[in-house]
Amino acid sequence: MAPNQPEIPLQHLDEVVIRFAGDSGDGMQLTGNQFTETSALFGNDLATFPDYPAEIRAPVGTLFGVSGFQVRFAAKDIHTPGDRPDVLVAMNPAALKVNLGELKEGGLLIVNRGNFSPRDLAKAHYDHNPLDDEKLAENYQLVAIDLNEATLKAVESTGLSNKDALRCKNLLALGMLYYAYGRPLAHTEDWLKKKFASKPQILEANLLALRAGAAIAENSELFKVVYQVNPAPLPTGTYRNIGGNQGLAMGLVAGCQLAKLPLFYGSYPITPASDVLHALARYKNYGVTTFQAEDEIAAICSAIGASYAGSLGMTGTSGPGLALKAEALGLAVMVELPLIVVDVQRAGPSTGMPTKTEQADLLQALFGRNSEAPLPVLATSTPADCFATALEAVRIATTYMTPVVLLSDGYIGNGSEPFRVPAIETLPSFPVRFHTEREGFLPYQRDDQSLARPWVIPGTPGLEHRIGGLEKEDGTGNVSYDPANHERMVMLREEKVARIAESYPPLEVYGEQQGEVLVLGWGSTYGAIRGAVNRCQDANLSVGMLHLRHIWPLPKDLGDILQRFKKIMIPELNRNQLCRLIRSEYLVDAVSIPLVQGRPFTSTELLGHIQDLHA
Amino acid sequence: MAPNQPEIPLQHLDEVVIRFAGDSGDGMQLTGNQFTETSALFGNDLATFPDYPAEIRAPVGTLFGVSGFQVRFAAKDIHTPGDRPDVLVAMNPAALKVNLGELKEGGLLIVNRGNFSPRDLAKAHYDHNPLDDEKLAENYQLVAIDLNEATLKAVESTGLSNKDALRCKNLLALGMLYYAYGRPLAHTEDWLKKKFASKPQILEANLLALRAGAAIAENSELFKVVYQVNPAPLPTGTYRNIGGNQGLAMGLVAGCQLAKLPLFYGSYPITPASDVLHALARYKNYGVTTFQAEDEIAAICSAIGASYAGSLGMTGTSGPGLALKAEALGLAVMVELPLIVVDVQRAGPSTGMPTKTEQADLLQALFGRNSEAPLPVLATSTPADCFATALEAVRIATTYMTPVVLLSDGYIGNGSEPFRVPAIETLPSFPVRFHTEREGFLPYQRDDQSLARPWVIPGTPGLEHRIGGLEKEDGTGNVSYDPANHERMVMLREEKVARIAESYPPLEVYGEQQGEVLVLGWGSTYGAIRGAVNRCQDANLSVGMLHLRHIWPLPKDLGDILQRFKKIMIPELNRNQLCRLIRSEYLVDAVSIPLVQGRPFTSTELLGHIQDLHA
Amino acid sequence: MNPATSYKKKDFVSNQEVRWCPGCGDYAILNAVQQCFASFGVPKEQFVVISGIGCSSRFPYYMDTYGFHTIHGRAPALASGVKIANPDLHVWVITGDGDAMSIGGNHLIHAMRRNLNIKILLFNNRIYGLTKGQYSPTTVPGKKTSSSPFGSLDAPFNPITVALGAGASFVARTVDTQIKHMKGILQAAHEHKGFAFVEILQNCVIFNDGAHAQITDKEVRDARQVDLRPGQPLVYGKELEMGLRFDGEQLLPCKPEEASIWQANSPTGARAFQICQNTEDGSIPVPIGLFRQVERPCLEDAIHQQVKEVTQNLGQGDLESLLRSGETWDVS
Amino acid sequence: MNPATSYKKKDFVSNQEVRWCPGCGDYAILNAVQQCFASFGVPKEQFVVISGIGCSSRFPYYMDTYGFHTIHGRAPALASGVKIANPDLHVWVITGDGDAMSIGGNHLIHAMRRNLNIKILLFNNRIYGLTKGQYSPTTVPGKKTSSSPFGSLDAPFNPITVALGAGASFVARTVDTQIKHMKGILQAAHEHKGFAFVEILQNCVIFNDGAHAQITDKEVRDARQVDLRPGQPLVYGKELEMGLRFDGEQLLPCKPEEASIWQANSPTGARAFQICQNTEDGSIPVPIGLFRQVERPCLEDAIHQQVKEVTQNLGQGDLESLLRSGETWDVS
Ligand SMILES: Cc1ncc(C[n+]2csc(CCOP(=O)(O)OP(=O)(O)O)c2C)c(N)n1
Ligand SMILES: Cc1ncc(C[n+]2csc(CCOP(=O)(O)OP(=O)(O)O)c2C)c(N)n1
Ligand code: SF4
Ligand code: SF4
Ligand SMILES: [Mg+2]
Ligand SMILES: [Mg+2]
Repeated sequence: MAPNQPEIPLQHLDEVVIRFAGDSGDGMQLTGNQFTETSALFGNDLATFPDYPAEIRAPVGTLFGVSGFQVRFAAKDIHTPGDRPDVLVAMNPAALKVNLGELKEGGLLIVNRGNFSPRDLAKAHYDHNPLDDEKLAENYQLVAIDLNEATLKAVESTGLSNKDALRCKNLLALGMLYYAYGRPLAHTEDWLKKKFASKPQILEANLLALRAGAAIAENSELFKVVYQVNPAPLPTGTYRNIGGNQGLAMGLVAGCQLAKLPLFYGSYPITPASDVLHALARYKNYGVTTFQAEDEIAAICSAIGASYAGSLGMTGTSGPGLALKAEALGLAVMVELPLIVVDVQRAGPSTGMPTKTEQADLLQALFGRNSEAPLPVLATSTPADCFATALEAVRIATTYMTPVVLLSDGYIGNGSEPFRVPAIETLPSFPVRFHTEREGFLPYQRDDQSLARPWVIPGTPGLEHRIGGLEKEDGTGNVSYDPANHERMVMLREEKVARIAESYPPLEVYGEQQGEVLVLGWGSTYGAIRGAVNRCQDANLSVGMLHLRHIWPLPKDLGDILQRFKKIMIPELNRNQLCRLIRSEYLVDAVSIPLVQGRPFTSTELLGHIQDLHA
Repeated sequence: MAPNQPEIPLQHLDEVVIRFAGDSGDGMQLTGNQFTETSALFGNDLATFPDYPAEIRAPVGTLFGVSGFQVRFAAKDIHTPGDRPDVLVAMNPAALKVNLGELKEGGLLIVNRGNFSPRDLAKAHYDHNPLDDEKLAENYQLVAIDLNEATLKAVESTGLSNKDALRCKNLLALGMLYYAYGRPLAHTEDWLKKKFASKPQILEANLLALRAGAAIAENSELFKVVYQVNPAPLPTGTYRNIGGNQGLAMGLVAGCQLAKLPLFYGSYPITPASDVLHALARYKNYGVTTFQAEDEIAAICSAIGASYAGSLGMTGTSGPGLALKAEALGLAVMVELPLIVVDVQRAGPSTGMPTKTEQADLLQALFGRNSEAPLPVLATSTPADCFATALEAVRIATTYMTPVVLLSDGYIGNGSEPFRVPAIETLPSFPVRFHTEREGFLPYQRDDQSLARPWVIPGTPGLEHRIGGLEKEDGTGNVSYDPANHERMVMLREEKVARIAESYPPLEVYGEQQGEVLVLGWGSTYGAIRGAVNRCQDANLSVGMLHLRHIWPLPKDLGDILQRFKKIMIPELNRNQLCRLIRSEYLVDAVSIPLVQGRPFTSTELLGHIQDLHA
Repeated sequence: MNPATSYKKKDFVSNQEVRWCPGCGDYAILNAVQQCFASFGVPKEQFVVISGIGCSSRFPYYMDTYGFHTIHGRAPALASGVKIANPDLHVWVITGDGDAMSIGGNHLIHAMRRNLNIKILLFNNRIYGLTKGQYSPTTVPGKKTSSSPFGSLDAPFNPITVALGAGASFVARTVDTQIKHMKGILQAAHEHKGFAFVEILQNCVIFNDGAHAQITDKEVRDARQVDLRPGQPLVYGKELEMGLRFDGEQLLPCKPEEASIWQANSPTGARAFQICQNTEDGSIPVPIGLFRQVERPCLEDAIHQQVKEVTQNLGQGDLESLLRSGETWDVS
Repeated sequence: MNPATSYKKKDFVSNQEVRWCPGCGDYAILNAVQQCFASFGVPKEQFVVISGIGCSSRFPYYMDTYGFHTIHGRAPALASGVKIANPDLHVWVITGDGDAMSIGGNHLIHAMRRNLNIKILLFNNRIYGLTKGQYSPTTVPGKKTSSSPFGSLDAPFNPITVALGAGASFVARTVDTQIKHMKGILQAAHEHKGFAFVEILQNCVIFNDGAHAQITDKEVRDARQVDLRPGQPLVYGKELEMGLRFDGEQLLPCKPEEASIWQANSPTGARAFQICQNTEDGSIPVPIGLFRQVERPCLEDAIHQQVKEVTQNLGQGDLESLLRSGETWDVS
């Protein structure tokens, strides 16, 4: 950028993984997001993974107070935020200690030397200063500078207090990285201007720090090389960066627009699902009503009530909340009203590790209700996929008059990636028509095709009728204890759900279409599996990949595909839940690859498992 | 009994099934119970099945107000209350209409002609008097008498009002049946004397009616034959008749006596589980505390609290209530405290048919919690088996420091059969010792064998510590978000539950030990399967029967046994729940025989299915 | 709203056989509600009757309106969703002392504080009827029931103080057998704009017969009940020959002409809180009637108002604007 | 009970690092509770601290006593089981406004009516702290939070009226920064035989900073708070130069010598109900201190008494008598 940088060599890279790590007060999420957005505008493919501490704001400098944000940006199509980072930015000793182990050998290590006082070191339980350790500079490209001092100097002119001035140090670090990767400052400058429009002094300081970072990096030749990661050859179209929970909210809103229904979201906050509520609460001008209920039970009940009254009722939660909704979900099955229940899964059991990810609510979603209460279960697999999966949930709920469980997880919900904004014409259309015809009306008369019952909303003259959780007589919906009727109704409810599979598009296997190993996945393992399978292809291993959006009912063509491979491998962030289902449905000896560490698989791990299966 | 009955022939029978049916105010449950007890004292083997209406007391004479009680008594070992009755006592037109279809051809039909006025007929939706239909007397041994008139006459001397006098008509009917089956009146007379000790007039009337029934039957030669059903060759011992819910309560109390622990039962009433609460509430002098909580969640939480404080905490419910307990059950898994959760299942989904039976909560019990929260699941199979299964639940909960789900159902809970009272010496012993040793104490240090953690109760000096639902560090139990620790803990919890299987006695296959068909069952299908298998043996069909008490973890010898048979058949009162588990665990092509009609299988139905599999 | 037809009671009678025990107090309440609904001048398709589980909760089946028999304790939560989604509907919740005050207590108090325009009729028979007679949170201590064979030990709730404590804007009590009084209260509840809580003393002939007899029996009724009528003096007795007056924290018998004038809309409702507890020893009659009625904003109105304002400020959203929102870039 | 050792505060400090945000009001409460526990003269192994989920609910980890961090909203239910199973234990429940008044509202009010001898400290920061700042059932209307970006619309609960309505036998309020006052209230709660409900106004520096500042800030505190002390006049101000007196349903400013004498044990608690609502417009100070304290039987005592009586009447049961119960017959 600056003219006088002849001697710094420029290296082209395919992709880079940067992890920003610091105290939760250090603004690492913000820094990471800015880097992500700038790279997105630049045209890279991207994936991010924020890693918050469990505490809101832990005491400064402690190990449990470390907040991280990983971004992977690439000149190619990528699917995960990367396994181990190429670059680590560590704002204090605690951040260094927690993250150093994962930095690639020889990776770039930027450390804020200004925060390595004995007190800081003690808080991170270091008994010596790791920066004094020679091995650090041997093993990594160490850039240890005093960001505090640099920041104070840079913003001196604003007259801010030291405390406020130091708040800008993350922008200084960001500026350095922008320089290193040849990125313009403009996007972040614009963003700062908007954010601090009413606080000119703070704005000025932040701008100064950002620019100073770039300048320092350039002038002091901090980096031995600078890098270039070209734009990725993404399919043409308009893109935006999207977070999983945000994408889900947008998809739900879009779905209701397509169904021509008002959206009612009744929810009770819970990590990591709360952001769906927060996002929807901002969509009030899209016919969205949000209701923060007193608990999860009230949340789902209010949503059922809203669907009964003619909105599309939805509720969102995480695993413990889904458990609480079980009884009411059974009611929704019985009264056959549309309803969407979002579960952004987290690590359990019980309260578990709320800020960590897991995929272990699958069997709960399928079977966690009294008696036979079948319902469709969908799973989204990436932040960008949330939009389409949400649309599909709305389509199924309204077409089949059924509650739907939509599984996401913390990794998807908090992660982000570029999302190709669909053209409106390409979206499916499924407008809802309420039933108003008196002639021959029966509350439980079914559509021949879908077996859905009519959706009649209170206020419709002449169609007054009663529904409820007691077993109902086929057709009339009156209470019935007749044994044969009960069996008929149980089977009708089951059959209705089974028929949903008739509306799926054919499954698409990625990679080999038959052969040695099929990696069968669902949910957030998508990126890691895709990465591993790509690497297999490079290594000429025969591997196919199939990723399920529809977990229940299972796609009709799944059985055939399973037959085409010698071995089926199912990696899941649980102990074997999809695997259990597949084994019982198809009697294939699928191999479970479980991981329950509150973190996603790495592609490398999966590659190893695939190689083992080939051995 | 009376001397002058020479011309009535006496017929010996192996077994008889009688169904008493009348209005819910007609005292059919009482009549059935008295017949049962008298037969028990006589030495028959027995099984009963009461069938209440859903309403507390429906308007007199309506179809939905019919209350039934079926008793089967036999000179041989029996296991179900019988498929279709040999004898039907119908106290009014509604009772006739609801039950006639099931009476065996040529069966004895006793009808209270006195209740067949046009109004009575209309309430039962009869447009004619069925007693006028000649086919009735052709197809059945019809005994149609006016019990009302007979009763009024019999008790005239007591001066009771007509209304009160008519209340005795069930005893008159009972007296008739006692005569027909050569049973003494003494037991019922004694029982009446106790019950109406403070109401001499009512007592007198009841006694008169009872005796009049026997006398009328004898003198008017109502029956063309009288029958004798000899005592059954039961194993020697002391017996009592026991209802399932009562037996469960007794077993839980006995279990706590053996564990030397106070029993705390926190529960919220729900059909058909409430009787367990009622029974335990009477055991206050056995160290039993009952707590009627505000809901199911509070019930289980109070029980967890009680276990924490050193009682054995228990809670009982039915399916919808189990759904509500899911979240707290996960907490119990995490804090590894003993706890027993009884689920007396009923027909669902949702509110379903609360008074009807079903076995469809199996997968809910196994998987109805967020994340990986494994726990042992037991199932009781008959009223008498409840006692032993309850003991086993106490043993497992206290030995392994784990919540246990114990599945029963409405059919078992409300049914009754003779129970051989065990000798105290034959009962297992598993006294609990709380941990009090300070030296090296760690809250999550595990027993080498069972992997149980120590049970330390508050109040123990020097062992103060904290537990909770967040993931805990191995050993210390401190909160931990460490990935590797999480995985270790998930697997330790899983392994601890898996090890319970090492403490099971070997499985016993009934009938063929290998060959064509194995009927694999659990829970209340026991009697029907056993009956069907017995009939197969008579028919020389190769069939083995295996009935599981331990559903999770599955017994270690189960896999081998499954291999010994060509076909595995799994009859369940659900759509395929155990079958799903067996298929996924053992990859055997087990055939599901589902029934969801809110009623148990008949042996005849199962016989048909077994024959089909042989075909 | 359609021009309201003129209805008869029978227009609100459904075709389902009523299945309560003969003699149950629920019959009289059903009758009164059907009569009142016919008289409100509301098109019948606008009524939604929502219940939980219990004998009382079977109510919707017998009403020829829209009806929803939900799950135990959750009717107020479900009704909240209905009312928010469609504020035009007339939403009535039917519940029992177990359904509303035991398992459903939390939803009840939250609905009260939010002040949705919903009417709740709590049939208080002081027992669990449907599950065959266990004690409830309103059962008198000492009562022997199936779950308390040696006598119940729990202190009961006073449903009126609970409602007042939760901030209900309309709190009333009536009696199953006093149909005229009941209809007056139902009418007032209907007219109230906001959450209306009505406790109905109801007799369960099977499991708790006579639970309210000491105040509702014809013979004692006049002496043992005082009807709270806003703006009227606190007088009672066959000839209204007795009065009550507040004296600080005491409530004292007095001549009718000295009786305090009842106000249901004071700033704090402290006297309502007081009078419904002043009756324990039997010297003072038990209040029925209107404890409290104040106006405050209804949540569903505020919600829809906010939606309107936001829409005005930000413009009506559609698919186009949704998809174009946020920072985008093009790849070509 | 062992002879109580003499404890220091540090005896109640656990070895776990405290993980609240710097500046959080919870620190001061932790400090006060540790000091008080040390002073009660109760052997430390007899304390059980039970919480739900929330920032506040992390409390037990920091106390070197027996502790149980349960699930969201259920602490009172779990604590009830603990107390019934072992009445000797000193059971303290720590909860937040979300934990106690939102998801846990029902368990809270049932515990209050049952009057178990349990102490509940509700940290009211009028926000959901742990889940990052959504409005709670005590949030003031209009507040913009993550879940109410255009302003919250819900009417809040008044925790004091809820407690009074549910029949709590001890109801008090104190402030995180007023440690002396807090310790006095904690001491009174400890001494109370029965359920003690203590609302602690607590500041969440991150999501609702200054939520209570208009009454708790040093500068306004004297003028904006009145401390309810049983048997003492309702006076306030730096020099206690102002008073309050009840006049029917009104609460009026007056000279200190005319101030009403505060009673916390009146038959109905109507004045407590009144005074905690009389403050909306700011003309009257906000009450802290002891709203209510009355004696009534504790459920756990009644339960154990009944067990004793039944055992006396029926004899101590054992395996033998259990197995021999009912009508039996022999087959030989
Ligand atoms: C989740 C759940 N728990 C328990 C029950 C059982 N149950 C049904 S109604 C009821 C109580 C009924 O009492 P109340 O509300 O007073 O109604 P009433 O029958 O007296 O009119 C109970 C405990 C249930 N249906 N669902
Ligand atoms: C069943 C369940 N639902 C939701 C949550 C998420 N959650 C945890 S704490 C909390 C609210 C905390 O607010 P409060 O009780 O006021 O405590 P504070 O953090 O303010 O101290 C919520 C909604 C949860 N842990 N469990
Ligand atoms: S049990 Fe009681 S409340 Fe229920 S219908 Fe019968 S009389 Fe009415
Ligand atoms: S978020 Fe608020 S309540 Fe929670 S620890 Fe931080 S300051 Fe305290
Ligand atoms: Mg009731
Ligand atoms: Mg809070």
